Parts: sequence; structure tokens; C-alpha cells
Amino acid sequence: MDNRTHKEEIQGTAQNKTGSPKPYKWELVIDLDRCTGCEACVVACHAENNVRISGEEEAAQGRAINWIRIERSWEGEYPDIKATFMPVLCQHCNNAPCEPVCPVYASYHTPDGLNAQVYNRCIGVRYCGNNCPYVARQFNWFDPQWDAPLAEQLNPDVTVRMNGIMEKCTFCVQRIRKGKETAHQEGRRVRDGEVTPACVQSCPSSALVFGDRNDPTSRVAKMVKNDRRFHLLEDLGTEPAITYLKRLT
Amino acid sequence: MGKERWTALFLIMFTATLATAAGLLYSTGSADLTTQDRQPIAFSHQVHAGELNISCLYCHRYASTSPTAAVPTVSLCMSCHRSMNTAHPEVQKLVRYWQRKEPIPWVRLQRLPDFVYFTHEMHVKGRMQCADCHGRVEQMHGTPRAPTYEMGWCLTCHRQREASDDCWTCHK
Amino acid sequence: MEEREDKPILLYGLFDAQVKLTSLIDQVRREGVHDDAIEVISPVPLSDMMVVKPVTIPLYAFTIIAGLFGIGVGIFFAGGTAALYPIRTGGKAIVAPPVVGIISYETMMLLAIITTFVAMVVKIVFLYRSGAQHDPAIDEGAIGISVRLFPHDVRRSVLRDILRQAGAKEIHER
Amino acid sequence: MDLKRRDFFKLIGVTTVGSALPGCEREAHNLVPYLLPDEEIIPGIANWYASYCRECPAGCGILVRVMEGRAKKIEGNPSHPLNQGKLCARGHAALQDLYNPDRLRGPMRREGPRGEGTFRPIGWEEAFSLWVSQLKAHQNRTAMISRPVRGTLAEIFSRFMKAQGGPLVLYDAGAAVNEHTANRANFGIDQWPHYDLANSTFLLSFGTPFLDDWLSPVSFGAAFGRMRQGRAGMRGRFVQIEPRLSLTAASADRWIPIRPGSEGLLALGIGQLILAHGRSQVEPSDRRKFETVYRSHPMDHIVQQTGITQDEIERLAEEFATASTPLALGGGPASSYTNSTITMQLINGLNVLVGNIGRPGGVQIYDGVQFPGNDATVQPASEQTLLEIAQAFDQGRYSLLQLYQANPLYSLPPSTGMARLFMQAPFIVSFSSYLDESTAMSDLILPDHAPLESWGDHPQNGLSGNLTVGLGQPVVEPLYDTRSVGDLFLQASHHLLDMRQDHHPLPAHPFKDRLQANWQSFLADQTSESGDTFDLAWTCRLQEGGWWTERANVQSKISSHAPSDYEPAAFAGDDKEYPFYLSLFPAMGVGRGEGSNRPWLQELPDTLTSAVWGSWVEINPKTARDHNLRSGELLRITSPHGRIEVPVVFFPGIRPDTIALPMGQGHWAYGRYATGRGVNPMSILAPLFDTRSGALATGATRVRIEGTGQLGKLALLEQRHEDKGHELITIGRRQPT
Amino acid sequence: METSRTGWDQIPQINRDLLAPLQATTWWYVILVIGLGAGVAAGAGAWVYQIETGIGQTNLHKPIFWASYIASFVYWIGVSHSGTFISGVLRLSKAEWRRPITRIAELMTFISVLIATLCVFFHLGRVWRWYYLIPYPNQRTIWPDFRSPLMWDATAVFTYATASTIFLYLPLIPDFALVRDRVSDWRKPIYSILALGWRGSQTQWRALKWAQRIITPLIVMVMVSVHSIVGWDFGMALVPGWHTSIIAPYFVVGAVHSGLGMVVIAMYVLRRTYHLENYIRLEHFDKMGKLLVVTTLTLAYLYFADLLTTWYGKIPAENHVMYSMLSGPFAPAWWTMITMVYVLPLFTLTLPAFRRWPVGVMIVGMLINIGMYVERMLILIPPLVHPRLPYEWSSYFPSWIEITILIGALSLALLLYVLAVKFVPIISIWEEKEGRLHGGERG
Repeated sequence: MDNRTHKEEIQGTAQNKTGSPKPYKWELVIDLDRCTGCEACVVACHAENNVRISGEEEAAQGRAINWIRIERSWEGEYPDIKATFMPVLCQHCNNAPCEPVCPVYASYHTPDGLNAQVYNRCIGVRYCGNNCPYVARQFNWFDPQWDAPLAEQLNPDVTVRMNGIMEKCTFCVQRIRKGKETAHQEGRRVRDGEVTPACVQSCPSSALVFGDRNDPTSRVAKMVKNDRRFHLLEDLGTEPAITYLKRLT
Repeated sequence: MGKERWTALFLIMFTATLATAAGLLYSTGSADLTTQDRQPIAFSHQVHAGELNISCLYCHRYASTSPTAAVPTVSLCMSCHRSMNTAHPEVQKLVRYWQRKEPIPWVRLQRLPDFVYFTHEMHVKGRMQCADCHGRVEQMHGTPRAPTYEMGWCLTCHRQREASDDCWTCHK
Repeated sequence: MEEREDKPILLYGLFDAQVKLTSLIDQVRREGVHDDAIEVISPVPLSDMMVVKPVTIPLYAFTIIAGLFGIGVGIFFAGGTAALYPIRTGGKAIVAPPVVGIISYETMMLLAIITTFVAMVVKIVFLYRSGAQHDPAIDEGAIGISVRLFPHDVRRSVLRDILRQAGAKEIHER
Repeated sequence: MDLKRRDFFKLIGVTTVGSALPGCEREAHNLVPYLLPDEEIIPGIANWYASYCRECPAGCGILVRVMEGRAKKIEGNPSHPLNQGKLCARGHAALQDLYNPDRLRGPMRREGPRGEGTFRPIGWEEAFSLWVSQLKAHQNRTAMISRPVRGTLAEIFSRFMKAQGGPLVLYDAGAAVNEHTANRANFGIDQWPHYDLANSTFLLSFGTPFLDDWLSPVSFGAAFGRMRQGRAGMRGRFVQIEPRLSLTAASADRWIPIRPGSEGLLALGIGQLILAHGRSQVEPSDRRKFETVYRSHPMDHIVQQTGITQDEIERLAEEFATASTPLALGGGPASSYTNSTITMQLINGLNVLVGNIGRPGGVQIYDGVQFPGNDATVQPASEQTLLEIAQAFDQGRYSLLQLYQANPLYSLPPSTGMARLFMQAPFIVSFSSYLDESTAMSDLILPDHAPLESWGDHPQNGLSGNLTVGLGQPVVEPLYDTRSVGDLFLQASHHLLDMRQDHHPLPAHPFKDRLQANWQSFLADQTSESGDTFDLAWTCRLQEGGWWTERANVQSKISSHAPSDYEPAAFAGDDKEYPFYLSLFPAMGVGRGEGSNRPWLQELPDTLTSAVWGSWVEINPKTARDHNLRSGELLRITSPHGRIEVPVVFFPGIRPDTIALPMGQGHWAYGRYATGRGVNPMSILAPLFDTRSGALATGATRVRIEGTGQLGKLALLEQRHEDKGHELITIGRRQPT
Repeated sequence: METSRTGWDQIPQINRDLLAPLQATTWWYVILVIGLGAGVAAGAGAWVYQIETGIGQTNLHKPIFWASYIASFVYWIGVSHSGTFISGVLRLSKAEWRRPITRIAELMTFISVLIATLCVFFHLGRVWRWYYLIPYPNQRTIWPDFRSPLMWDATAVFTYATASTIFLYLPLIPDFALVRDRVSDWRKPIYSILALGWRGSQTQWRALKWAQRIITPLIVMVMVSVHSIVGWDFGMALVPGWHTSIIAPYFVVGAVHSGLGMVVIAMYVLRRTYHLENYIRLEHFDKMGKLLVVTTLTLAYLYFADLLTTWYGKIPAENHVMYSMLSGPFAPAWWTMITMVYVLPLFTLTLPAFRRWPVGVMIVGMLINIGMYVERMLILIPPLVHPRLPYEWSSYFPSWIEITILIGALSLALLLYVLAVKFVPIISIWEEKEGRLHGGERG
């Protein structure tokens, strides 16, 4: 077997016989007109990614770890007041400010356009945390604790982060990895909707849509053209992989 | 005269220390080789894979379908050893486990840290041979770890075969 | 002490601060002693150092070479290592010129300084054999002059006289 | 080879629990092979089991991810019509019910005085015989309080209690009893209709928390999404009317802070205008009845009572009447007063007036599924019913109390004297999995399996556009020495056969067989399954996680009755001495206290205040300024029936004359995560009930407040102290491409 | 053509004066050492505790990921600029008056670079993995990412540390030789190794001078680069308030400012303790005072330029940071800083009489240093607690563990200095002589 095919054999992601030569570009669309702030995504994320339980004291210190959080902002004065929600998670920026500042490559950009954090490489200088305008990066201030037998639930596909390590949303890379492996074995590209992060998967009002931007037929590719779209802190030029949709009233 | 000797000695020791330090630094983070092959039952791959020439996948049957190759279930062992070679003291140990309905606490040798994602499935399907990583176990009496499973070792192979060397391919 | 033919001896004279160095050295020169064999020892760098012909020390050569080498090291660190395992971060170039600039600037300085220092140490450690005499008295404000000769040298006594006339407080050989 | 699989799961557990942390390579040093090859289990490969969620009565379909015998993750079942693959926070946290460190490991018997909460573990033989002997002793003097159960379990319970001779009360603090009673009055139905949000164009909601916790937040969430963005060029409008801007109200286009208790009047006013403008769709024959009610109060009275301007009311009436598919919903705060059933009836009346009963985008009512244990006898009961039971114990008519996962001692205000029941009942048996407040008072505990360890089924008609029967299977082996409550009851009834000549006995099969039998007879009637052998059908149902119709047939003709007269809400406490309304709402995730022993839910930030792990009181900044309170300061809240101290959170979305507290905290039992955390606002409520349904009126107590000066303990994720920076979030717009 | 050698008779006197500290040890010295040792021990204990239990022992939290440790790092790096500036720049400019204070400053440089490096280690989340920062071939085949300003920092600080050690050592060689010939106890071998067999021959002098002439300009260049890079650690970040181009020069000048302040303190203390009135004379305080005025003005100018830009630009994110200092929660700290760093120095040191009052100058030096430390904190905290998403705004104050560790670091710095005074002549003896004998006609 020649190298080329062998490369595909093992890589099997982008340079795939059947798929287009383009690599994947995972993106997320959040429709704020659908989001009801129910926070199903938050718990789903905790369950999927072994996010630690911080406890009351830690939370009071502002150390509670949420890979995805719902930011609420008040607009107006009583009685004409509105509360608006904005789910904020790692924006997987194309020009991520958090990546180049890491001295040890713990934070870098994958070929799939994911903003990756390699936990075992992280030495905890926390520069990335400062430099993330979205405050999406979370730090493990202590070793995580699970009262037995809560640890039975831990997802074996995701490692447990020890104290002194930076962590954040991965778009549930373990699911993407599995999806790509299956696709590769069937010699095709990952289908739209085949891979969904836990938050997207759980969202009752389907406010979150995940997919491959480079696949022109994917829902994401279509939705990012919506004229309600905007990016968070767009003027920073970080080119987030997350597009928000909001109807201006 | 004496002065020169001391200088020489000092230089030698200095270089030695440097060398050791460098060596340690180089190898830090590589998987440990300390675990000894002290199994509850003196199982021999040489006998099973070598002389009897049983295919790896017969016992480690999930290697091609699952991330983990898995050690064979006690009942699988018994499926042969109910009748075969039952006189052998080690086999009798096995039988005792079976009768006590206890799983065998094999000592784990082929070990990767928790933050490494490795799947046998993809590698076996990627047309790699078991021996490529585990060495020629059919010639080993016990089961020492063939390679050290350190990152550099994985990467070298990945690069040779033009597999992905993206960190998130193997780190979780 | 027994004297061997091949081993040069030092003729050493200790003077007080007011010694007329220049004329003294000239006298010694006139006896045909080469500048390399003459060494002046003082508690401070003498303002009139030119009394003995300066041995040129091309330290800056070491500095420049080391500096250039340092730039190479910097380029390898900032550029080479990145290219060895290209990993994309923040949409920046794998080999980013400004970074290479900064790093090689620092490594250049580092190697330049270290090498200069080492070169200097080597000189200090090994060049006093050109005839300097270790004498604690110097640091109390005296000036020493030592002349290197071979034991059988006929000028031995002559030079002793010159030193004595110049007002040497003490003179000895070894 | 009956080797308990969990035995060597434990062994595997040993190897996997010390989960390795990167950097410090703590990891499994032994790997333990399965003794028996288990075809279901391939190491490293996940199995997915379909079941239904038992965290709330809605019963969403779920898929559970199981690896090496451990449940790892719960996800919505995409083919289940109710939740369509989605799942709420509480559904996810069911894992922390299964693996909760405070779960009861086996049967226990009380030691020492009751209420001290000291128990001694005993064997099942002893426990069971003790229970049976008690049943025999208290024949015909037994009462049972259970969480709302359905299907086979409900059938067993009801038949068992019929035989045992005593009432079976299905109690859930969250079961919208008023709405239920109103629906019975208006439409004569004992089931939930399907409120077709997805297709409505104008939603007029009187406090209905359908996005927080009402009936089925997940299905409503999905419907809401479609109502807003699902239809091309059509975005349904949504107005929420309630004293406090709830999570649901946050998603509304408009929030109208109405005076508590006057929701009914507003509905009445709107109906009045609809009738006045001759927009009503009801037949002339019925119209008279409607007019008598809706014209009973003059508009100025309504305006003055509700505190809403007349043209506001007119605008609402206009919008509602002219919308193509309007929908009126009532619940939550609107259903927390003494007149709530009437309010709900008036709101139902609005739907009748605009004639959207049985219409798409309106209120749709179906013929129910004929499934055992899905009849009127298993409807949720009101708090008043509980108190009647308690009274009966007082009078000695009952002497044996059986508890199944109901915790009335916690969820009823002390002022109702519920505690007396637990003090006086001669013998209390509990089948709960936790030492919650009520169970802590019991004499004998026979813990049930966790839902994920047990069989079950869940017929549900209404809520979604389909008839569904969820089917639940054990996805993991029982962790502990617990027993399925179904098995216990069947077994017990077998032991009691002798004294049950009059009733047809329940067979002594295990619960699973009973359930299977029910399904066999059920599926036999279903045309969809005809032709298949039962075994095949059964396997399919197991795999799909239940049975459901593509589309339910809507009852076209419904006799919808006009609401009866209006009556104003009564409040405890005179408004001079107690100037504030008290509005209670179920806390995010923690709910009414069921979720407070799940760390995930405790740490789930309340979206509006970002508070975690505790209680707080929401107060309008203006009111706070008048009482010069600091944020986070402990506020003393006094009602005619008690006093609590809670830290203050400034909350711009609440009437200045109202304060709001979350329910669900302040447990004095119920495990390490719940106990002693926050306060239970129930403790200051007055024993006031809805005049028609007897449901506790949680909003009918007036309070007074005073600052204590010292700071309270409250963890907010939003730590901003200065009220600045709102302009930072700007929505950039690019030209549409 | 013969130059008459005047003043050589002072030489024995100079030797006696300047070697005195190395010979006599007083009882309070011992007490001081013990006291500082205790401080160091406390700090070390706290650090071990922090490593054992987790970095959470600090009061850091999202989004304040950097705080007191990094602020201290910046501060100590700043102090370390004293030595290079005074002995480096003043050597270059052939300022004769520098002679008695170069050693004081260089020693300070050397020690404070060490402490600064230590502060980085306090900060690391997984300090036991620090070697990931070293660029060396390893089995992982992965190197550090030099695109990170922190790697620039690591390189620069390492260079600077090495250079300043060398720079300290060079002029020490003749003095070591001097001491070597005047001690007889266990110290002799150490000194004789360090003295490199110095004889004082013209060849050696020439070599030494050469080296100094080459290295001095280099180290001044390094000094500028180092603190620029420390500044860029912040400048490269998108954090509002950090992301400004003026930050590099601002940091450099700030560093020199605090460095000079520190030197003044040391000058005063040593002068008092060892009666060096004849060496560290009033004119030195006067000169230092003038220098401080210069740095004050430069710093003020740069800071004003920065604030002005922010104020006029009215970029919301940056405005919130600025006003949180001018009028917000950080106002007290900010105004203290302004007073100590800018106002007081200007109003005192501009008076010639004041400059010749050692105590006063010393006190101003202290104020400047306290002020500069506060200033470092203000550079870090206000921007970090006001990220662009207001939902995440927060507040910060160091925890006891942090404070203990940092006090430990401070005591270590002082301890090292105190010990050093016993080990090296605190005034460069031969340079002092040189200055006096040749009346300074040659540098």
C-alpha cells in the first residue's frame, strides 16, 4: 500500500477519498431568540466532561468551573425591564489570543479549527486565562474531589484535571474523535448532526446548532449567513467559531 | 602538580553531573519501566502464542473492535483448561480462581497515563501488527513491556506512517 | 634554592609609590631585556601603563564571534524548534520574524558576554606567568617590578644594581 | 453460575475509581477480567439503554450510556415525542441520584426515639416479615403517601391499598393541582391537554413557568423554540403576566408585573372586553354563562385591583382576540393563591372564548391511552388531602403510614401541623432511597432501587401531540442491597392473600412479569403492533424506550363549561403590619427540594441571579434603597407564622411591594449536600389553601422585612460589585451576505 | 612625562576602612541574620504548603489569574535595574562619583534578579513541571513555544541574570585578591579560588579593563531589553489597560526609578552602619537625588501620555479600568501611589538642601519603592478585574499565604544582602583607590 492511502488510512479525517479535500471546521451557532436560559447545557457539560464540583466556598470565591455559562444582563428599569441571556463558552477563535501566549504549546489550534488545551502539558502560568477576552478559561485551583461513589459516573473518554491546570470547553472533542473514527472506517466524511457536543445535544429549544462549516450543506454553514448573526466582541478580530443570532427589537 | 589533578577531577565530575542531568531531563515524562512482571498466575505468552500459536485476537478479542484489547475472561481461559493440561500447578491456580468465582487480579504492564487516548481498534484497522508495539511476545516467557510507550516513540511511528501528529489525536 | 638551566627565574624589586617607573624601565630595556620579560605590579591600574609595551589582547574578537554564534542559536530556538514540530497558535506564523529577532538578540548578548568573560578569565589566570610576582605588600600602596631571566644570564647582577639604584626597598629572586 | 455481576464491578471499580490525574500518574495497577463473558459488555465500548426519566412526572424518554456496567451519561431519547432527544438539567442529574453517596444501602429499622434519626441496618428477611406483620396488624387502617406514580406501579399500589383497605395518596408539591382541577371543571378531563405552543402566534401566559418547571419544561422549551424561530417569517409573540420576572418571563416579549392574586381579575377583564367587542367564538347558548362571570366586575375595579392600566388591558384583549392562533396559559404564581382554581378556570375560559379548543396552536384534548394504572384513581392529590389523612391518624382511624418517595414533612408548612402525623402515627414504613425528613421519622425503611436500576412504565396522554407510554428498564445492576418496591408489594400481597377473599389477588410474580403482562395486553389492543409476536414487539419497545403514536386523534367536540363566579384572593397577615407579598418559586434545578441532594443541581447557577448552593431573597432595588439594605445583607423576613433570615439579592424584575424566595433549600435531613443549607421558606407560610382544589396557597402569606446589618452567606457567580459596564456588550452587525 | 603619584599614602587607610565589615561581626548582626532567617523559613513553609494543597491557597480566581506573585516579579526585576543603571550607564558616561556605590548597586541587581525568578516559581500552577520551559532536546520531541512572551521573558531574564552576575564579579576579582591576602582562616581558599590568582600585573589589569569596557555597553542594552520584554508580557495581551505600546519604556523607566530608590536606602544604611561617611559622601546623595528627579519626571511623562490616550480615546473597556483607579474601588491605592512615586519625590528632591540630607533622601527612596510596588499591583489587578464581559467583573486582595510567601522572598533578599556584606567589600576598593589616586582623570 502506498503512503498516500496509508496516510488516509490512519488520518482518515480530512484527506479522505470520499470527502472533499477540505479539513473539518467545527463551528457552533447560538440562536439567542431561542435560548430560554434553562441551563440544561450546563449540567450536560458537567456530566460529559468530568467538570469538577467546586462546592460552595470555591463558588463564593468565583472559582466555580463552568465550561459553558449563561450570562444574564438587565436592560431598562422597572417596570419596563428585560433580562437577556447569552450562553458564553470557549469561542474557539480562529485567531485565539490565548494560544500564542502559552510557553509550552498547552494551548494551540487543531487542524479542525478547534482551540485545544493539552492538560498534561499545562504548567499553569495562566497567561491564556488573562488573555481570553471571553473569560472562557477555567483553572483548577485544587485537586477535584468526588464523594464515593459519585466518581463512578466519570466519563472514561475525558481525563480528570488535577490542580494547577487550565481547562475549558473542547466542543466535546472526544465525541468528534469518535465520530471521525466511525466516518473513517466507513470511508466517508462525518455527516451533519452526527457529532454533537453535550450542550448542543441537550438544548431543549435547539438554540445551539453544531456542525462542519466547511460542509456547505451543513446547517451551521447555512445559519452563519443569517442576517441576525453577530460575534461576541467582534471588533477584537479574534474570529470566533461561534456565531450568535439575535433579532434586534 | 596536585593542583592540576584536582582541576581534572573537578572537570570530570562536573561533566558527569551535567551528562546525568541532561539524561534525566531528556527522559522525563516517559512511561515507567518499574512494574515487574509478577502475575498471580505464571502465564506464558511463549507457550500460548508461541508453541500453541494461538492468535492474539483469540484471547484479546476486542482489540479490533474496541479501544481496549481487554484481558480474556476467566471463562475463556477455562474453555480450554477445563480439559487441557489441568495437572499443571499454574492451571490449577486458574481453576481455583474459577471455582472461587473470583476474577484474576492480573498485574497491569501495558499502561498508558490517563490523559492519553489510545484505541487498539484504529491501530489494528490501520494494518499494524500487535508485535509492532508489544514486541514478539511469543518469544517472551513473561510479558515485559517491549517499548517504553513514551511520547517520542509514538510520534516517530506516527510521522513515519504520516499519521496525524496533532496533539488532540492522542491527548484527552 | 637550586637553579636549573631551563627554568627562568624572576628578579623582583619592590618600590614605593614615588618610583620613577618610566626611566627605570628604560634602563632595564637598555640592558637588552625584552618588554615581555618585564612586568609591573600595582594595586590599581596605573595611568602610565604604556611604560611596558602593551601586549594587545583582542577580546572583542571573541565577543563578536560569540555574538554571531548566539544569533544562530537564537534563530534555531525561535525558528528551528517551531519548524521542527509545526503547531499553529493564534493564527501566528510558525516562524515569526519578530520573535526570532527578540530571541536571537538575547542569545547574542548572552553568548557575547559569557565568552568575553571566559576569555578574560583565561588571560588573568594564565598570563601572570609572564613574570608577575605575587606580593601582598603591593596592595598597601607599593609598586613591584619583576624581570624574567635565565639563571646563567650575565645581566643578573647588573639589573639588581639598577633596581637598587632606583630605590628598591627589597630585591629578591626566585 | 449466579455470580452477582456487581461483585466484580466492585473489583473493576477499585481499578477505575482512583481516576488518574495528568501529571501525577496515579492509575489503575491491576486490570481485572470479567469472570463470565457478558455479551452486552465489551470493555471500552459504550452501551446505550433506552428508558424514561423519573425525575419529574413528565417522564421524558432517555438513553443511558453505560460502560463496563457503569452509567456514564443520560441523554434525551430522540424518538420520544415528548422531549425529542432533549433533556433538562434535572434529567441529567439523575446520575447523581444513582451514585449519590447518601443513598440508603439496605433495609433499616429505627432505634431510639422517633425523629432522632438513628437506624440499624437489618436483613431483608427480618425487614420484610416485620412489614408484613405490620400490614396484617393494621389491616384497613393503612394509608399510603407516594410520589405520583403511573402505569403498572400505580396499578399495583392502588390495588394493594384497596385490598389493604386504605387511601393511596399520590402527592407531589409540584403537581399543578389547581390547573388540573380547573381543567376538570372546564373540560371534564382528568388528563393534561396538549398546549400547542409551537403553532400559536400569541401566547398570553398568566405566570405560567412553562420554561422553569411547569408540567414538562423540556417539551415546552422545544415548542417555544419552534414558536419563536421554527416558522419561516412567523415569530409568535409572548406576554408574561406575574409579580416577579421569572426565567420564563425573561424570554417573553413583554412582562407585566401584576398585583399578586389579581390574575383572575385580569383574565376576567380581558374576557369582558372580548365579549364586549363581540369577538367571542362561543355559541349563543353558552355565551350567557360566560357573560355572567366575565361581566361580574366593572373595569375600573379591575384596573384598581390589578394595578394595570385600562388601555394596557385593552391592548392585551385586542392582541389576544385578533391573533390568528392565540393561547392563554395559567400557572405558577397565578396558581399559588386561595382563588387560583377560579383564576385557572377564567384563563381556560379565555381559550374557550376565542375558540381555540382542539385547534392547532390551541388547547388540544385527546382520548386517553387505555393503560393499566392510567385512570382517574391515580390523580395527584392536594395538600388538604394530606391533612385529612393526618386528621384521620389523629382520630385513630389510620395507624400504619406507608411512604414512597414523598416528603410531605418538608414540603408542607409547619403551620399546617403536618409534623403531628409523623409524631403520632403508630408505625411508619418508608420505601424511599434517602433519609429525607419524612423517612427520618419512619420506623422501618425498605429502600427501593434507584430508577436507573429498576423497571417501570409511564403512560402519558397530553403534554405532547402524541399518546406515549414510556418503558423503563434497569440499565445497571443494583449498586446496593435494595429491592424493587414493585416486587415487595406483589410479594406482600401474596403473603396477605388469606385475608383478601373479597378482592382478586395480585399474583406473586416479580414486578417485571406483571409489567410485561400489562404490556402484552396493552400491545395486543394496539393496531400498530398487530401481527408481531409479543416477544418481538416487547424487544422493540425496550429498544425504543416505550410506545407512542405518530399523532393522537384530537377530541373534536369537547363540552367546555364556563367558569363559575370570581372570588378575590385571601391573604394571611394584615397589610399594614405585613406590607409585602411573598412569592415563592422552585429554585433552578433544586426545584422544590427534590434536587437539593444533587451537587450538580446545587452548583447550577440560578440564571437570573447567578446564585449557587444556597437561598436568597429577591428584592426590588428601590425597596432595598428605602430600607437601606446592602446587597448580600441578611434580611429578616417575618410572617404571622414565623421568621427567617436570608441574604438579599437586588432584583430589578420584581414589584416593589413583593419579595421572592426560592424553594428547595433548608433541609434538615436528606444527605450531606442538602442538609443545613439555606432556608426553607415554607417554614413561614400560613396554612391557607385554594378554596376549590385544596392546594396549598404558597403566595397567600404577607410578610414584613427588616435588615439585620450583617452579611449573609451567599455564593454568586456574577461577582460584579459596581453596577457599570452594560455598554460593553455591543452587537456588531455585518451586511447580510 | 613622569606622573607624580599623589595620595598613595591613603591606601592602607582605605584598605582598613573598607575591609572592616568583613572582619568584625557585631551581636546585632547575628540577631538580624536570625530574624531574616525566620522570615525566610516562614515563607518557605507557606510555599511548600501551597504546592502541597494547590495554588488555590492564593486569593486568585477567575478572571484574576495573575496577581501578587507576578507583581512582585515585575517589582524585583525593576529593583535589579539599579545596579546595571548606576554602574553600567554611569561607567559609560565616565561619571566619577559612581565609584563608591557601584558595588552596592551591582550586589542589589544580582540578588533581586534571583528573587524575581523565585517569584515566577511561586506563581506556577504545576511548578514541578517547570522544566517544560527549558529549550532542550527531549523524548517528547516538543520544545517550548518561543512565540509566547513568557519565553522571551525566560530568555531575557536568564541572560540578564548571567550578565549581571558576571558584571558583579568582574570588579570583584582584584578585591578578592586583596581579601585573600588578608584573611587566614577557612575563607582563604574560597577567596583564592575566586581571585583567579590575581597579582595586579599590568597584563591582568589590562584584561580586566578590556572586559569591562566590552561588557558594560552590552549589559546596558540587555537591561533595556529585559524590562521592555517584561513590559511586553502585558503589552502583548488583549487585556484592556495592558494593551498599550508605551508600556515597555514605561516599565524600563519605572524599574530604574525603584532601583535608584532602593540603592539610596542601601547607601544610607551601610553608611550609617559601617561609618563610611568618607566614602559615601553627601554629594552622592545629592547626585542620586538629582537622578531620581530625572526618573520621576520621565516616568510621570510616560504615565500621563498613557492616561491621556485612554481618557481621550474613551474606549469603554479601557475607561472602566482607568476610572476604577481614578475614582473607583482602587482610588485609595492609586492616589497613594501617585503621591509616593511622583508628588513627594518632586517636592522634596528638587530642593538642594533636602538632597544633602541623607535620612530624607533615604525616606523618599522608601516611599518610592512602596509606591512602585503598589503601582505594579495596580498595573495587574484593575485591568484583570474588569474584563470585557462585565458579567465576569470581580475583585481581589492577596491571601495570607501569598503575603507570607512574599515576605519570605523579601527577607531572603535582605538576608542574602546582609550575608554578602560580610563576604565582599561593599565598596569596590580598587576603584575607590583608582578614583582617588588619579584624581579620576581616567575612568
